[in-house]
Amino acid sequence: MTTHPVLEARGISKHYGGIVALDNVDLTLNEGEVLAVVGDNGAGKSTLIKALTGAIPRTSGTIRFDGREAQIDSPTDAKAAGIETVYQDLALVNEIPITQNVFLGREIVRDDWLGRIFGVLDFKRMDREIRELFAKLDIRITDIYRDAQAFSGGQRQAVALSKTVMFGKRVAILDEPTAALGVRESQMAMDLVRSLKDHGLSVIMITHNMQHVLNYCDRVMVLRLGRLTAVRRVEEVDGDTLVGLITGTIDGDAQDG
Amino acid sequence: MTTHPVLEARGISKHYGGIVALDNVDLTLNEGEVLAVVGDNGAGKSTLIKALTGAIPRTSGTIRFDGREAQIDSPTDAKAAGIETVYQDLALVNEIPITQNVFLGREIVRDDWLGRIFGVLDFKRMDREIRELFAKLDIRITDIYRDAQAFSGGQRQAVALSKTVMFGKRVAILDEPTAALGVRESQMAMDLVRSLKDHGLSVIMITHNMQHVLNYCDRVMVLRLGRLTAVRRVEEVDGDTLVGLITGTIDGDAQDG
Amino acid sequence: MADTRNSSTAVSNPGATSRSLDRLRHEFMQIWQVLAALALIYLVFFLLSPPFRSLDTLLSIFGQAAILAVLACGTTVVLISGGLDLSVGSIFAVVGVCVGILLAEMELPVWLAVLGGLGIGAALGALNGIVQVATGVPAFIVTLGGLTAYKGVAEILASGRDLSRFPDGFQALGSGYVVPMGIMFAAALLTGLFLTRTRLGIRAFAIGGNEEVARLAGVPVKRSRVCYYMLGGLLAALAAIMEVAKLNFAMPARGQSYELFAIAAVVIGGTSLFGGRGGVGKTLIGMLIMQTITVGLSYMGVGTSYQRIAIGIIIIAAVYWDVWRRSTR
Amino acid sequence: MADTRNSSTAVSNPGATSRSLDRLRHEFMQIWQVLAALALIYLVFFLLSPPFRSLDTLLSIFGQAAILAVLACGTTVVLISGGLDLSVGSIFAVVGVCVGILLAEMELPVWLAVLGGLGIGAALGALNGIVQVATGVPAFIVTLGGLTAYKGVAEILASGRDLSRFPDGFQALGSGYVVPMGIMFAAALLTGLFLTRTRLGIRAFAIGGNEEVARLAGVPVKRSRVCYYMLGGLLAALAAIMEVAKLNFAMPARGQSYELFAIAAVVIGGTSLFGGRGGVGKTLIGMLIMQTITVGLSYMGVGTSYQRIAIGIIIIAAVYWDVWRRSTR
Amino acid sequence: QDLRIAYTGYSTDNTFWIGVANAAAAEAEAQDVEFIDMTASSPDSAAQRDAVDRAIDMGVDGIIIGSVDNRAFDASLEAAAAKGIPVVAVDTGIDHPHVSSLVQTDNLAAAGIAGDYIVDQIDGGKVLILGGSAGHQTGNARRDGVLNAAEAAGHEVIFQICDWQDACAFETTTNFLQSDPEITAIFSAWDPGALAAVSAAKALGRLDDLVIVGFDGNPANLVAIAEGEQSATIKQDNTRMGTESVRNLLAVINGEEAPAVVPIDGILITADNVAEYQ
Ligand SMILES: Nc1ncnc2c1ncn2[C@@H]1O[C@H](COP(=O)(O)OP(=O)(O)OP(=O)(O)O)[C@@H](O)[C@H]1O
Ligand SMILES: Nc1ncnc2c1ncn2[C@@H]1O[C@H](COP(=O)(O)OP(=O)(O)OP(=O)(O)O)[C@@H](O)[C@H]1O
Ligand SMILES: [Mg+2]
Ligand SMILES: [Mg+2]
Repeated sequence: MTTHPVLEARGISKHYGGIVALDNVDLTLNEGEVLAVVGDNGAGKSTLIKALTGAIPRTSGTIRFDGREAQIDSPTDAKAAGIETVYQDLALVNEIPITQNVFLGREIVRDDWLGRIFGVLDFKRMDREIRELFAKLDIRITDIYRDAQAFSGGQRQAVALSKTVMFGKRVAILDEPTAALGVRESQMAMDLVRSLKDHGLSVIMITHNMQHVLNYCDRVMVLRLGRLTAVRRVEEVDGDTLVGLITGTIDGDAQDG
Repeated sequence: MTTHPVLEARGISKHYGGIVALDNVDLTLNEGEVLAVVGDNGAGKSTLIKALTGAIPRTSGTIRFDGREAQIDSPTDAKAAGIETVYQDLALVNEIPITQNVFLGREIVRDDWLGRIFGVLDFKRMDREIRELFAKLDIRITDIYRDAQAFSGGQRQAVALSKTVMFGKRVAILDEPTAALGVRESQMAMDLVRSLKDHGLSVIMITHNMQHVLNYCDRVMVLRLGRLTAVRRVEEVDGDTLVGLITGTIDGDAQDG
Repeated sequence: MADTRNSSTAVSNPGATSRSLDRLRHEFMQIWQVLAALALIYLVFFLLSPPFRSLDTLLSIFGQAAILAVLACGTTVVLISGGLDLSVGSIFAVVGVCVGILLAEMELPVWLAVLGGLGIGAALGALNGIVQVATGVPAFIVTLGGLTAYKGVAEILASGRDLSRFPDGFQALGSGYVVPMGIMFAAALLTGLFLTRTRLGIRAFAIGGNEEVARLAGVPVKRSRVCYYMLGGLLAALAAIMEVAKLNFAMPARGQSYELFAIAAVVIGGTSLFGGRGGVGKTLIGMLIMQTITVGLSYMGVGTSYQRIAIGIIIIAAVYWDVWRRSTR
Repeated sequence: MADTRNSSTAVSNPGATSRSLDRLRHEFMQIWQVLAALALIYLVFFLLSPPFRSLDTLLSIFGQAAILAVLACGTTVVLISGGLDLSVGSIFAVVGVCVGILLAEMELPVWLAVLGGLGIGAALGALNGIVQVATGVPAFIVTLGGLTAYKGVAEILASGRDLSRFPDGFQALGSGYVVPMGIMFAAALLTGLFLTRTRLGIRAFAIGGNEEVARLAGVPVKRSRVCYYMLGGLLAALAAIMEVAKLNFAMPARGQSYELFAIAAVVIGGTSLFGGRGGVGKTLIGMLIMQTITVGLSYMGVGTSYQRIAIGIIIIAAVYWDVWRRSTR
Repeated sequence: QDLRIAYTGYSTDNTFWIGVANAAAAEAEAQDVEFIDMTASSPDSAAQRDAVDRAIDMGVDGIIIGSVDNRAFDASLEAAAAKGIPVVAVDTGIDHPHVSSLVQTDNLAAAGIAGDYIVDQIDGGKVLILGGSAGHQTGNARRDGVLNAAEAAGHEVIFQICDWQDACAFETTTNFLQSDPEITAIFSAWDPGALAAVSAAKALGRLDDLVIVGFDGNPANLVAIAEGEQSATIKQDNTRMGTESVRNLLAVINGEEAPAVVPIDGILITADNVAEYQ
């Protein structure tokens, strides 16, 4: 594992009217690492990754990708840069089939005039790619034409995570991938997260589960009331320290810049 | 702690069309205990408590309360019996103030003809009772006229739990009271759960958090694919055993009847 | 006058008196901006058009707004509870014809005819609600069906009848400015008190906000919903009675598109289309805004076609203003 | 013909051919029940009314349904994408008058006038969409404003003009059964292919299902939404052109309440009012059901008022059937 | 003298009434008085009643009412009388002492002419009447004129409400022509409806054996009559209606004598005399 940074964010702030949801936060994601983001409810974790990926406009802050200044102002920009995100509660559209969910926003059109002029889709190719992907990731969903809502929470999360493998060339960002999942589904999901690394991705993961931080992540950053309060290598902390940092009973003066 | 049962459910089943969400489940809640219900996503936990409290019609099954046959066919019946429930994701109405949320469905009308004939409300009394309740439970919310959505997840859960103290004469049922809560908020919520016992309530709590089961509960029942697979005293199990029971790698042949 | 939302500046001193005051102040804070818009619009016409400056004009704005305002009070309740009634225009037509029959053909005393009309309106409104809660069909569809079917009923009832020339005592209900204005304010005040001070009323906000939470909390959602639709029908009937009294004849083609005007007034006032929020005070002001613009433009000699364009733009602009205001604070 | 929902009996053998077949079979499964209802209704009138039994009658049902069916295809797309356009009736009126002016007053060649009309309809539809995405005002309000404002525009444009007597080539677009039926099937087929086979089309389901998820997935939600409204306006314009051609004169009072009939047909067919689900094939059948009932009843000498009552009940019953079907499987 | 008069006609979406309003406006301009047209865009008696009240509030010098329904104005006319604002009626009389003059077109009588013409043209069969909105005064009078004549002559009459909607006229005509071969004549209470009936009959190839009569005398219908598609229409001289009503009102304002009633009879226009009116 190198320490070459893939994604560097500096001075990210987000104000909602008078509310400061995020206050001058720095973030560094190194090549091939899994970075955990933890913090209380409302600490600004989701806001941070939304601001990073252009899902919401930043009030201030700059982003560097692969060492160069990057203009990431919309989800499309982020995807173009190779950053794939699974947002909290906003991963799949219930009403449409798994196939269309996976390719949503990046449907493959036919390689002829029909595709070029009218955007006629190449269903064959999309279906094939999905089957290959699911086979590679050992996701056991055969009925890929069923609507997303027909699947269990674990299966849905697996599908969402598979998108990061399919499209995330460089970075996968996951907002609470195991929230509301049962013990076994959580296990499955975290195994997938681990395998993202094997597929060459750097990962940012938000979680409330300290066990997952300690078992699956390389570094952890702690947000509190919209500010970055600490960044630690996972080897340096234990669960109690993390909880202390999160709740503020322990002062953590590390900055990630 | 006595072992006198407050609530006994026998042979509860719930079918959705062809889907068997709940298959012949027995449940016994003893006076003054905290009973955990655990299981994978879709195991039927929420369905079980909804069937218990009349929120959904049961396909079959009987319920005894305080040793007598009880007719609990609607949330109102359950409340009348002294059973107060906090449903998963369905605890508060975002659009209305905390005051109205707490008394929703049980508003206090004025003690005069206006109240009796037109249902004119006694705001004074409701406000006073809420302030007393929050003081008693050490919930620090002063602006009780603000809409529920203005509050954090932890505060909202605290308000929802406070309803069980205010109205739950006998039994409190909680569906994942700490899901999506941060570490500190979870702590606060679980402390409230513990204090329910001090207020003389018996508690049924659904959770995915094995730590909470082991630290806060007296007994635990495990559901799997809609069936009851095991009931254990918490002293008899550890986390790994529970996970084994939940995922089915360990067979648990206990019936709770 | 009636709004249960409280602003975010919270009280720190508990106690009942301060609560009531606080509540009033917040309600006023909610309303004052819409009120300011109304005042501004009035002022513009006041400056532009000399004949607009008379007291009679001001009174006539109120008088002409009265009928639709009464109807819109009912719409407000239904929308707050998360419902929608597209059929109130047709209920309006049925009630108008029925009251005409009761008065002109059956020659019932005025009070009995009025009661009869109100009862029919309430019954038709309740029917909308009952069909919805019993079948689970969405409000849009049930009341679209009602819109069509009730219109047919009104036509059948009226066919071959000349329903006109009603007793003076009845005509008084719709004549001049005083009585219609009085009825309008009374209806708004009572509806406002209902929504803010009674059990059934405040539950409308909860049901509109999240029906399932309300049900699980023990609120008899279905029964309550039927009541709100019934109230909507009752107020539509009252409006119909006022119009029949004003015109002194009844015919089934009345009330067309009134549901849309009522909804427009409600949303211009700032009540949410999606339930859980709003109040009748705002609706009253919304209706007065629409009426002031209509009257003002016609005083300035602007034709009705151009008025339509203006009203269309105002509807969108008013809601945009509301959306924008919420997004920036 | 156009429905992306797949039934829950999933395929086990992957591969493209089986997928297409499977897809077709599922689409048919979705449609057959509505089709059966249509057949049943047709049969009832066939048995009850001797003159109903002719081929001409059958053709004229199609011919009469054609105009509203074309309009309803656009409504289907807009509803699937989670939108709502109450103003299509008024767009219909504006386009009718404009085409009348282009033909009768400016004496443009037919193809140019038709293109002009389609362009105006598409522009007005797009305007509805643009105002929505730019302001964030809900569709109900924006298109209620459009309903009012565009009506005013149609009246102003038509005022003082005699718009009639169009060239034969133009009249052919609305005359007889063959051409209107042809246009109807072509419009439905193309819309169906758009919805099921193109990128922009299938995205309508995603946007209607969950707009925020679609946005975060990189779908240009605003731009797409404008396209759906534009298509809705375009098809409304096509319908208006067909009606002007059929009647051979243009008037601004056309198209009133057509939006409601179109919505009724869409939901009778089984498309969701709340977005994310549906298809134009169903809409076509829904419109044919309404038309068969109207024609059948008038063949049996049932008056317009009673027809209204019947249609109102059918609308509710059709959706109830759909609700009931879903709840029991 | 700086006079302002208000005018409220039937509606602005009706060719016939646009003609009345234009003629009245022209006459007012000729006489150098300000003319305020307060007509609502569609026939709406409540809107018209409001418009009259508004004119009274504005303190105009006189009001012309071409009523959607003449029963709506009692209270307004009391107010006008109290303020001394003269009111004249056009088209339909208003039964109130304050209405000092009427330029009258009797819809019932005029439709009677149409009815007699139809009876004269057909020898047997049924008459289909396409009506306006249910309970509408003008529409009902026109219906009754034809209905009375046809029934007196022993014809069966079918009446269908069409809400003044042209598309409805087309569809209704189609359906009845197909389901009932005995229909020999169609009367539409408004001229565009007659045009729609013509289009429908043409589409079915039944135009030649049908008598189609409209009402109003719109230019497009006159063309249709000249070409032998539509059989007849009833024209009421809308230009004269507008001009005379303004003249009468100004006379009353100036304290001069105005005729109590100026009758304007319906004129039957057929292929024979259509050229005179085009
Ligand atoms: N659209 C918005 N308007 C106003 N405030 C907002 C908005 N979205 C988020 N906030 C505020 O920003 C703060 C941070 O919210 P955020 O969702 O990022 O928290 P989080 O750390 O993800 O919490 P959780 O663990 O509950 O997901 C909160 O105080 C929240 O109320
Ligand atoms: N309304 C419904 N219609 C059909 N099936 C349903 C319905 N509600 C629940 N189910 C099914 O019943 C089963 C049990 O669901 P339930 O919500 O009780 O699970 P749970 O144990 O609470 O899961 P979680 O931990 O995710 O909350 C699931 O398979 C679910 O798909
Ligand atoms: Mg979050
Ligand atoms: Mg659950």
